[in-house]
Amino acid sequence: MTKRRVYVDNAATTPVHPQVMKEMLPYFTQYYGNPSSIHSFGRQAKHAMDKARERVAAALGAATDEVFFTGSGTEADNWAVKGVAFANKGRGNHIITTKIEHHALLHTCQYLEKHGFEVTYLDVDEYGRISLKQLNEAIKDSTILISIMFANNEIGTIQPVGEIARIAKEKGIYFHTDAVQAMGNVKIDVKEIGVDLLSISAHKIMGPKGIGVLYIRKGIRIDNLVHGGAQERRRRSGTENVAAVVGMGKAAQLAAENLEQHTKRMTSLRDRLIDGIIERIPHVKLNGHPTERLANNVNFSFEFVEGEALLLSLDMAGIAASSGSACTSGSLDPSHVLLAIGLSHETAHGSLRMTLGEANTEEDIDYILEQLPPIANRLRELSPLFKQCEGGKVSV
Amino acid sequence: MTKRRVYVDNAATTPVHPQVMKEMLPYFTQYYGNPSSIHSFGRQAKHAMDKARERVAAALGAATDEVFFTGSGTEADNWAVKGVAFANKGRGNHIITTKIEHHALLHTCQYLEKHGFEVTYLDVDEYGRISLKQLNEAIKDSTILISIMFANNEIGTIQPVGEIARIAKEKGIYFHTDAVQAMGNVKIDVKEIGVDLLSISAHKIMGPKGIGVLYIRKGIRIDNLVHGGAQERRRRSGTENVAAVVGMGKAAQLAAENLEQHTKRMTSLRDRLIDGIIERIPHVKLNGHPTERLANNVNFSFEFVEGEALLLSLDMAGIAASSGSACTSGSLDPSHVLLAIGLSHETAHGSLRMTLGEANTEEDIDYILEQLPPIANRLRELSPLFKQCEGGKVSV
Amino acid sequence: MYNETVMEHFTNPRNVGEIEDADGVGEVGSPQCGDIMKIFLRIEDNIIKDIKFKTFGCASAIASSSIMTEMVKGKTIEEALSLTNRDVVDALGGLPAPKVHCSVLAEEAIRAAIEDYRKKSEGTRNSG
Amino acid sequence: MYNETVMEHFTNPRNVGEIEDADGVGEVGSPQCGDIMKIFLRIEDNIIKDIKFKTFGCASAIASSSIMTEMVKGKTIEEALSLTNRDVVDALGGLPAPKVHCSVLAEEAIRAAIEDYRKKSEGTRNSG
Ligand SMILES: Cc1ncc(COP(=O)(O)O)c(C=O)c1O
Ligand SMILES: Cc1ncc(COP(=O)(O)O)c(C=O)c1O
Repeated sequence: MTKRRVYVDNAATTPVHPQVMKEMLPYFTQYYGNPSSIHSFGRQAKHAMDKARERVAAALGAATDEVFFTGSGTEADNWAVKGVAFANKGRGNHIITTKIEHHALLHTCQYLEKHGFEVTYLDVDEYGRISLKQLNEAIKDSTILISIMFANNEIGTIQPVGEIARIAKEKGIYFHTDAVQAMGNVKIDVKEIGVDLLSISAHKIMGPKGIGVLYIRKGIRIDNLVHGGAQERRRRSGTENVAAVVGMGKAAQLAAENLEQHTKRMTSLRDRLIDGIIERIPHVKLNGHPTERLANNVNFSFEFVEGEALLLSLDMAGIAASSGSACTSGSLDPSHVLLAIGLSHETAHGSLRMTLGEANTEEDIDYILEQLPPIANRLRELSPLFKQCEGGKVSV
Repeated sequence: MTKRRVYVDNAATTPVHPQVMKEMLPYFTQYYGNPSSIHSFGRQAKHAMDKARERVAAALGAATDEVFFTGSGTEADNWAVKGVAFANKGRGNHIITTKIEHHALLHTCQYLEKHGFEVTYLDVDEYGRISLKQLNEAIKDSTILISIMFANNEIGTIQPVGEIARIAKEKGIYFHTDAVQAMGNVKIDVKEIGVDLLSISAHKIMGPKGIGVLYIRKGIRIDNLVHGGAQERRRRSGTENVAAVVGMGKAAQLAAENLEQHTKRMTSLRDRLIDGIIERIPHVKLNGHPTERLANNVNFSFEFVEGEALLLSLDMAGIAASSGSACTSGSLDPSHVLLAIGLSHETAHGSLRMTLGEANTEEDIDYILEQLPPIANRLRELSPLFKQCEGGKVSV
Repeated sequence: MYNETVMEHFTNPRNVGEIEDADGVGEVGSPQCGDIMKIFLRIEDNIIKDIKFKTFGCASAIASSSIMTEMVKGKTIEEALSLTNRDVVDALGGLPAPKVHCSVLAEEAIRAAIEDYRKKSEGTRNSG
Repeated sequence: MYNETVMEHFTNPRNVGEIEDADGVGEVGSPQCGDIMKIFLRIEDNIIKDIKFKTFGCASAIASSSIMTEMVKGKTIEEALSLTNRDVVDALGGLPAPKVHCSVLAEEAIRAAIEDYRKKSEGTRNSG
């Protein structure tokens, strides 16, 4: 009997969609030309790039010349923030972001703080939402950039990006949003939102790893991050990663086309999982917003147990989940996002994130609901923080 | 009859080697985990990364913890130069490089000049070699970095990197070399050379596009270029591009293993092509060094004709070549490298680069030698710069 | 990430539980750090007759607790005190670098429990 | 990169060559810029009876030269002077943005040749 394997870590990364793979494949060994070359091999590659750029533009509601391919979501975030900061430092040195951004944003901001910039990190409420009032109050004459993520990678909370964009526009401040997790799970139309810069990453939407996109609204003043050849209209250098660009194009197209159907299915699976856990396991707390949350995000704190132990036990049962962001699960610190929504250190340590994807089924959910309670129970019995009362009732 | 297609633009990019492709493939759809995840999907990916890193380390003579994966050769170059510059600006602000570097280096240096750094661009002789004497004279107390390419991408000239490393070491200055074109064509052993930082790119050695490596000798002070998650031992953030990393590992292994046999074959094809052109076509000039040149590089100037017209005509005959670097062929300026070796503008405009690869055969060379003379002849007849004498003899 | 020995001790930890009226109890770590180890000792004639643990923490913390209890069970107090975190790591066949502190916690936990026993028995001696 | 019309004119350029003792010769561009266009005119009764060109330059320079010679052949001098680079681009069915300067060169070349013809014929008139 092969063990069941249930992958519910789709916020960390996703498998490449078969249709995406199929379109990428010829660009490794057959149409391998460099798009900058003028011969037929190069023109084939260039043509594929153009088509992919059109698809991404269509998926985001952008113009094709506002779409710039990067080497990752992280690079898109770095570029947006450093590029705007350095290009506009004549106008001011103040940046506003939040305490719950991805490290790609936070560590970039910390780096800028070392180079003469001032950064305000907005608080969030217990559900992970920023306060528009606090945002308004944080704005100064020297504010040149607001960067607030569209949806959080750990707890799935969605921010009011449209209203943030309005505030930013009113004050003449650039607004960037990290939409890496939102893409595919929320409708994104850059013009409707009114955002100036927006980052996405292919590997979160069944595209390949190592390719991102930065949407840059026409007219934005931004420095380059990676200097060199004339690729991406002289704004992002390096031989184009044609196969990955093709993959990003197809993945973005599928994400936009399937959005409604996908989120409907994810929401139903998500709620089955959330309800099932609350029913079966005492002393759990749903992290994130009850309604303004990504359709595929489930994040619980399990009191008295530590997340890694939970993860490894689930892994032995074939269930791949995460404890906080993919990037923090290797670290020892509890997630900055969970602390920002007010969890105690020990509760933050006991968090479990399950992020659903295309491949998941109701059977997967039921399997998790069958495996998870005894695992939580065993670890709680090992825990000195937890005492089981004799009558089978649970107390602390 | 299908037209013969002869790809001789391997310095622009190469097809992915079937063995490389085979090893990469499972990491898109099967072993798709995020290497930072601790579950089995993540561990599979992590394991693949480790193996690839060992292969690259072995191919370069480096330790595994001196190998850092980047999103391209361009990013590796940007990181090396900006990272060392910003991390060591307390010690000095002077950088030495050459006039014939790739744009990834040159534009990075120009960017640094805008940010308070001073850059010396060394001349090269008519063959494209720097003078060690001039290098020595250029060194000042404020010099913190020497960055000189291992081998040039346009004319294939190889620099005396070992001697440059000795000079740098003597003066306590970091030495970086862009070995993107050297890899696979020249033996590279970072310890033997004594280099501090070295860049390579997979797509030049039959690996995938969008993946590079920066070798950073242990103990080098260098800032990050891309900030975010804890990947690459906290030095280069972004979800690891596992499939591409696996591809880079295999490509580097093959490049190192097949080096001797490969360069022997390339040299023989190269010399057949060089000799054949000189025999068949008057008024041509071989650009680059007669002996200290990459085994796969052929670069000629054809007097009286313009490079793009030559390229397009060859392309119509199924031959894919280049006129200068892949990055400049889209531009209107004549190659900075050809000007640096002293060519006039019009001679620089008439340059043709053919860079051989694994797939090329003697039949390919003979096909080129058959197609090229009438093409050059036709364009010369179109050219007001060229007058054919009646006796069939050629004069200007 | 973890070797088989670690995973085996994590999956089937030895000596889990509490000892009522233990002769010595030690608790180290803190919930903030994500690790708490609590050790219960039954000591007779200077020998660790029984030992139990409860641990809140990651797999390596649980495995370190488990193997440590096996290593000191039946040993004299002095032998138990000579146990170092290196011994724990070695017995586990190695731990990933960022997890070595779990073995330190195991060393500290047994020391804390023995100290508690000594304090208690001094108290007994003094009052007896 | 180039459309079929451009490629066709590049591959089979019309009116290549020189005219001995031409009535007007115009040369524009420079080798530094990578483009030189040289136009030879035979003019009778204010009409361009024959035209030839030689061009050193890229495919679009050659195609622009070729199509321009076709467009002005048989036309009056005034008609030829009214030709703009836009007309050349349109006749070619479009050129990539960085190549539009080639069509400008074609416009300048025919103007230069006509100017040379006028100067020469003035000279002839004056001396005749
Ligand atoms: C010498 C040299 N350096 C750097 C690069 C840039 O590498 P990549 O295309 O991977 O960004 C290239 C190729 O484009 C090159 O030839
Ligand atoms: C919200 C968010 N931003 C940025 C990133 C970084 O994207 P990438 O892994 O493509 O660098 C991630 C994922 O890691 C993310 O979840």
